[in-house]
Amino acid sequence: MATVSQSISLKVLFFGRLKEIVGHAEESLASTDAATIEQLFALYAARHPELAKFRPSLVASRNQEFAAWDTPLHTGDEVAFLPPVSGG
Amino acid sequence: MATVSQSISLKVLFFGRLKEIVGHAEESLASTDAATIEQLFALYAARHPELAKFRPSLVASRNQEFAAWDTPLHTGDEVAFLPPVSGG
Amino acid sequence: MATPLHDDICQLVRDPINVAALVHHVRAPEDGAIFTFDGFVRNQSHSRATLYLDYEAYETMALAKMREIAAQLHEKYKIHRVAIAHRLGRLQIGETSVFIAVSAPHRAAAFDACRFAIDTLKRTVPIWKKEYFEDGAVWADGELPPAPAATPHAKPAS
Amino acid sequence: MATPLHDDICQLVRDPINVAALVHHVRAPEDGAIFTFDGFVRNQSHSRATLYLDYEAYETMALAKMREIAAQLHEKYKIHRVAIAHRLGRLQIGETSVFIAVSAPHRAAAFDACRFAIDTLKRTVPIWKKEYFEDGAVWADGELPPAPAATPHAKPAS
Repeated sequence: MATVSQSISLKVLFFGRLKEIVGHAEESLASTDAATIEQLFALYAARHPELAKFRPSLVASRNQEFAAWDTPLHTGDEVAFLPPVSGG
Repeated sequence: MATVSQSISLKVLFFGRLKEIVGHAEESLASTDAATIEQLFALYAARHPELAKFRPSLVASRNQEFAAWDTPLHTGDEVAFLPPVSGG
Repeated sequence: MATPLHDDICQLVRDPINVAALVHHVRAPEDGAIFTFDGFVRNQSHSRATLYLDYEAYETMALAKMREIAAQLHEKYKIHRVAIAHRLGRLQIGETSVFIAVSAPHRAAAFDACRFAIDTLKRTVPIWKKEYFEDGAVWADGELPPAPAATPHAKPAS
Repeated sequence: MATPLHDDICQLVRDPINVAALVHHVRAPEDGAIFTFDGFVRNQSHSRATLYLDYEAYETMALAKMREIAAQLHEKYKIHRVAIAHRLGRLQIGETSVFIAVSAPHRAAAFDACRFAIDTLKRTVPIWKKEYFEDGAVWADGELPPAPAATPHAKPAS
């Protein structure tokens, strides 16, 4: 069953070493190619190839809750890519 | 084998409810009938019958170390009878 | 996000953590026990002399996760109040980065809750530490928070 | 009695315990973690409203036992410093009766040591608490310290 791709607006956040690779902490994105968190990450990994190697050691969040990589995205969502946490 | 009983001088301490029964915290005692801590306690239980019922819920110390009831006593020893502790 | 049903404190701060105020907050006449955890900057890491640390957080999510921890403590343990504070920005050797205080009528609950709080914070709260040494800086090794493996009812991606 | 090999504090005091000074004492740049336990007077006991408490101790032995606990902590756990203080005399609701602080490079050791210290203190240190209520006073239920059952080489009593 074919899905009509619609452009969705997202807020995307990067922390720790990911922020250093991407060059900034936060951006707004409108895309037709980010139906899931995994697809969104792939967009950034295409732009910043160094990101790809961190994929196994990241978790993602959607609207400030940890989220599976196959989580569908909707316009207005806030998505973050989170390296291993080291607070405390 | 008969032992010649010698008088020994002891310092004897009472704490908590024992102090209230005996009427004071500390006394010096010279006795020929206190070869062990158990015997020393028996002397006080004879004087203060109410003490006897606390015997199962006491521990004793000799020179500030917990000691078995059959511990032999020597002149100069400091013996204390200790109710269940409730510090903290 | 957990609703604050209890009179707890969860905070991210950029100035020194006011440890005395946090203990004072959790301390009440119906309690008898408080455990606290004070995590502060060590002068070395893996045998390299530390100069200072920078902490950053995903602030809104970090606060939400700290409040979730406080709520979990009340569900799991018979405690009275919780205070959790984490500092962000640059910290010098000896400065407190995280402080947790838990009060309870009896010590066992306060003790278990305090440990659960710091262990869970270190595993799940999105905060990151960069360690600065004479010869460079590194992001500290951390723990990967547990995240759902797959969305329960995810539609297959087209 | 344990010799104080380490820079620990063990004290019995009649004035309010100086909690800040004890924490300051154990806190050093090579550490990263401090757990503290603050035990204070609850406003009730077994649902009776408490007025105040009196603590008494076999002082010389209590101090020796507190120093033994500190020495044991160093044997059992990778900790840095220990401070243990117990107050004696009359204490009002909310006043600290016992305070323990343990520092360590890593939190697990400090945590286990702090718990061992308070659990062992409550079981083995000769201190007694009398609780005063509107309608009377009672010696608190306590724990019987473990004592040797028999002297290893005791001569039979004559």
